[in-house]
Amino acid sequence: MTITVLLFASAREAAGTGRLEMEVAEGSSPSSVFEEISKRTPALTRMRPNIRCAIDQEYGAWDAALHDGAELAFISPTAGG
Amino acid sequence: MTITVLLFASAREAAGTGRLEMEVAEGSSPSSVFEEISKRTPALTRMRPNIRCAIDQEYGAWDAALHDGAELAFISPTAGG
Amino acid sequence: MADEVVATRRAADAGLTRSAIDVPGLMELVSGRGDGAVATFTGIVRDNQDGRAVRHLEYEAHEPMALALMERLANQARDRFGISHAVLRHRLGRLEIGEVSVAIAVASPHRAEAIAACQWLIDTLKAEVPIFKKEFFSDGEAWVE
Amino acid sequence: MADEVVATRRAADAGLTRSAIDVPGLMELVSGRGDGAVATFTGIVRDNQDGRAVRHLEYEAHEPMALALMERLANQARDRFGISHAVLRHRLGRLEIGEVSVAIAVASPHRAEAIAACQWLIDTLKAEVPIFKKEFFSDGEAWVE
Repeated sequence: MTITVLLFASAREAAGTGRLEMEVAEGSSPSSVFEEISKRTPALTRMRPNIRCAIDQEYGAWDAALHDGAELAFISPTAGG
Repeated sequence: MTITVLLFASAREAAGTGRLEMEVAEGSSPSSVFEEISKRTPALTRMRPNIRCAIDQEYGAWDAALHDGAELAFISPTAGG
Repeated sequence: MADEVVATRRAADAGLTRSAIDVPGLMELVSGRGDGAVATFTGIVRDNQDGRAVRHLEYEAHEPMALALMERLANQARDRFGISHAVLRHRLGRLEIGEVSVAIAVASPHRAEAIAACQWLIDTLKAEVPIFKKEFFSDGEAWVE
Repeated sequence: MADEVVATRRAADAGLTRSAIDVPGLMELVSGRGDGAVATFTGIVRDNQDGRAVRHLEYEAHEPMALALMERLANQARDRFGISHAVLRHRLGRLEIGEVSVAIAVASPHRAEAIAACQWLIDTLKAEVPIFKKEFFSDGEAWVE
């Protein structure tokens, strides 16, 4: 299935892009997708403890099941205000 | 000695004036002055529990000794804001 | 240092006025380049008091005492909360519905102190500063006491 | 009733913008005739971060998610604090020293709820809304993470 991955802030800069269209296996989770993109961008691995994931613009669990067409956003530490 | 008495809000309206120059005896206190003006304006008596006194623009005690030339303000309940 | 600050200030920390309070102007006035947070509180004349229709208000004050106390509160807020600067303005005389009766602006490097100081200032102003309010209804008038 | 309010509103409760935030305009927008209190919080770009000189900032966001969350916070503030109305604006892109990064305005019949809601809104916005800040110093740059 196809999902859209969004990255922000230092994670976006590390990956060199803020948006990836990815083909992932059925049963993929935010956790498995993050692992996948960390292979291409190892610097992401150490950021993981401070990142939250959001599925279709709602904060969600790292082991949630992704659906086809999902938007998966990796939310770096927020610093609005 | 001579003092200036200031009244505000409902106390001012009851007394018909916001400012009195008064000749008072040595040893007079805010309490004795309030009693004095209440004789002329009995309506003030029931307001007394809610009134604070200020001598020379500082909140003070009802039994404080007044000095010649003092400004004695009877501060009705405040409602700024 | 204290003299420097006073010298560059465009207006006093406390003020009583019979004309409209310029809230945006206060926000400009209060903040410096090291401040990351400005909190304000603005009191506005409501159209009702506990459901009874208000037509207008009148405020009076022991003016010199009120002004001195408001100046002192601005200084105390700096000491208690570690804020950079606080300014307070209160309107006197007749006010119509929707007009600003009081405005407080507080600037601080960080947000928590600014908001806490703003709250303390309006609470203390209401409780301590000798300002008096009369409400005018369609069928009468009453001091808020 | 809810429809009426929406119909008379001049702008949305939440907004992200790349141009200057009009704080006085927000204060006008937020308050109605039954409101006696308006509390605001304004975040301003400081000239330093822990003493290190800041030259400018850049904000980015997950824009649709941030906007939806800010709208939700405005509604939650109404439910939690019983306020009349809250509006939130956040700036994105490059900001210079002294510019407004965030503004929150809350209107309420009485003061305590307005101030409490304002504090909750800025705290929750900072913690939850996906907005990201990069600080530019004379000798480098860093995401605030």
